[in-house]
Amino acid sequence: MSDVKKFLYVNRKAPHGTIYALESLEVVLIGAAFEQDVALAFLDDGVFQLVKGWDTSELGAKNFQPAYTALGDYDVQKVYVERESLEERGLSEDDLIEMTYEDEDDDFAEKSSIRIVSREEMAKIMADADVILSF
Amino acid sequence: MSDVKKFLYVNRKAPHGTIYALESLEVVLIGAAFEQDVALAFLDDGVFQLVKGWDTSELGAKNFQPAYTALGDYDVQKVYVERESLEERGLSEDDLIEMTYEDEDDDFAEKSSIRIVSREEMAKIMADADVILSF
Amino acid sequence: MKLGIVVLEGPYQHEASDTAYNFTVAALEKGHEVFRVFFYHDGVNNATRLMVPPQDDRHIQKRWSELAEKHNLDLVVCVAAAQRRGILDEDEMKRHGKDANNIAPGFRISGLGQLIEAGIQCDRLVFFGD
Amino acid sequence: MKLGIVVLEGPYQHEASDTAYNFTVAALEKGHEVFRVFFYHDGVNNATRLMVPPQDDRHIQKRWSELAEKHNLDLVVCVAAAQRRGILDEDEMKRHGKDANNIAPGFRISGLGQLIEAGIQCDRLVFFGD
Amino acid sequence: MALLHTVNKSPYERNTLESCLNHVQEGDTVLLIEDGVYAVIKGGRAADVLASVKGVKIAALSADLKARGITADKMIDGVEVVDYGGFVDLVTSNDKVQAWL
Amino acid sequence: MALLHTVNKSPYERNTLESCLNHVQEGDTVLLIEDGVYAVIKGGRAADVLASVKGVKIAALSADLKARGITADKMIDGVEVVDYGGFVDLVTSNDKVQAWL
Repeated sequence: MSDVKKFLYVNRKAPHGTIYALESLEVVLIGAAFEQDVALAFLDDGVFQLVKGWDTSELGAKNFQPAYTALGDYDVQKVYVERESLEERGLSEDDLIEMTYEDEDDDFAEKSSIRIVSREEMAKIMADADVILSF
Repeated sequence: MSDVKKFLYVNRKAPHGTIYALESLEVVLIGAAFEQDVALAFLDDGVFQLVKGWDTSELGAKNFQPAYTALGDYDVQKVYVERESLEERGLSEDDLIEMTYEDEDDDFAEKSSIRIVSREEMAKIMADADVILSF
Repeated sequence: MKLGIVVLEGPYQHEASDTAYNFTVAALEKGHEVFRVFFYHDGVNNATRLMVPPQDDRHIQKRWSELAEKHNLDLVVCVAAAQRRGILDEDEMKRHGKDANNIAPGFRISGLGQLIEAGIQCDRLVFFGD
Repeated sequence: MKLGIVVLEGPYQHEASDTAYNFTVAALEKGHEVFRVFFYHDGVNNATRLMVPPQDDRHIQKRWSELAEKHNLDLVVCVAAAQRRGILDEDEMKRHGKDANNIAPGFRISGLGQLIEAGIQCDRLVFFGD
Repeated sequence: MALLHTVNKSPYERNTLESCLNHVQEGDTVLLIEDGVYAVIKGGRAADVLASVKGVKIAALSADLKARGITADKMIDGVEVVDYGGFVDLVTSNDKVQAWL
Repeated sequence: MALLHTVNKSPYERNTLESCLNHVQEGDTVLLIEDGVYAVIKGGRAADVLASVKGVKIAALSADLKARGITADKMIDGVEVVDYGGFVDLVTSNDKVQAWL
């Protein structure tokens, strides 16, 4: 049981409308301390979680977008975003926040964590995980 | 304010999956005592609320279907069910429970409360209400 | 105008509770009368005084209680929905032999008739839910 | 097998809470080990001992508590989610200066690490939510 | 007897907006709130549906647009942006409200 | 690495079943629970979608079918009805579970 497991967080819900996005993110932040192999998947309305430029002041709720950006500091390096989900919603990678990590194996070069994948690749990513946390 | 208002209860959700159907029904039962003009609308997944033959024993929850049948005793006489919603779901009027009331103006003859209406008619029923209670 | 407001979802889980609050504030600012805010389904969970949200986030119960105090609002929690979900005032606590209650200041527990009455009395009834 | 179960919705409002319970009972009957049931999001509301459902309906908290006692189950309520929603045990009550608590027997409040640990330790993790 | 319809669900997750638009009448107003505001994003599938509606006013709540990063340049034309006060005005200027929950 | 997919939403209200079916792989199992069981009704639009899936086992939870009055004669062919014990068996016989919430 000391082996490293592949944890995949599957995010399919829009932010703000329900707490699923925020409380899923809180699991990722805590989970980062456990030295497992962590990946995040964003598909369906989950891709809205990464759209940049949130301003929640008029809504009166907490703006938790900075926490996504900070995921790189928690050593989260794999963020899979489904292309078909973006396209259906009129979005492209340019609409998304920047998410980066420092690559230890490449002189700590700052690299993007976001990987746009096809629906077919997303299915394989799910199939390849050891544990799926579904939000 | 002593005038009678037209209350329309709009039911769009499937039973059991959430409590919306059950707690909406509880409002109708209480509301019946207030001598207003009451009508119920079932459209979208709300039509599943009227599908007969529920057996909730294996699920372990209360079977509240008898309360729909009892609505006639509470003087609820107008139950509008949208035809298009039924058809999309593979349902017809034969799949629904019987809902009846006694017509005071016709020697207390027992009549069906269920009126299958088109989407267009449903829109007019909404437009014609004074107060809409949306569940 | 006289407005009635219905909240069907609980705090933090759904935005409905926020929208209802922001709408109520705006209606009061516009000079309308808010006849009643009726909490039903999981909406009753807005009324617990035991919630302790993170300090950098809104306190959903407190802001309802404070709004009620400021504007003398009638915040009504449906008794049947509240019992199911464990929202009790002192009377309900005693009646059901429970050892604690959790209702917040400014909220009162009453029956579904209060919702129907709002429908009869108000010029507009606005629902917020899932 | 060793199973972990996650409940993300509250009692009565969503069927998720019923499905999780029925699944847990069936898993135990099949001889599997239920390593932990983790209550998160509105799932924490399953843990209040103040609920008083109608007598002809199921008592969702009681049946979890009884199942826990019978099978020595570990029912864990996420502390952050519980604070937001007003689910407190005696320690939490004191720590936040509240005057009441509402947690039911058999449930304990702990951190999100308990969910990750379940993911690491269990052969299968099953989510129930909205 | 004009109706205000509120839609609070993402059109990419639920059939709510579609069902609402199937039941609106000329002169009605549809107000997008909460996740319902995602329907206004230019180039999105739901925007085509919205754009095809005739004789109905479409509005969206500014607080929800801003919270989701949907700025004016990302929106289709023809949507009126209102704040909570504008939401209140829509409630009072229409005869009643149907919430498409 | 076979996956058990659980779908608990009505296919007439949400895109959940559709999204799930877009991500299943051969050898996977889709278990319909809660309002997800409405997909099996013969003559319904969602049933066509279900029937078109190949190489994937479709199951539905008996407790949820019964609670909703969906008897065997109302169901499309090819759906395996399981009880909660069968649900447990599907969890243990597949390598992991993805809940399409």
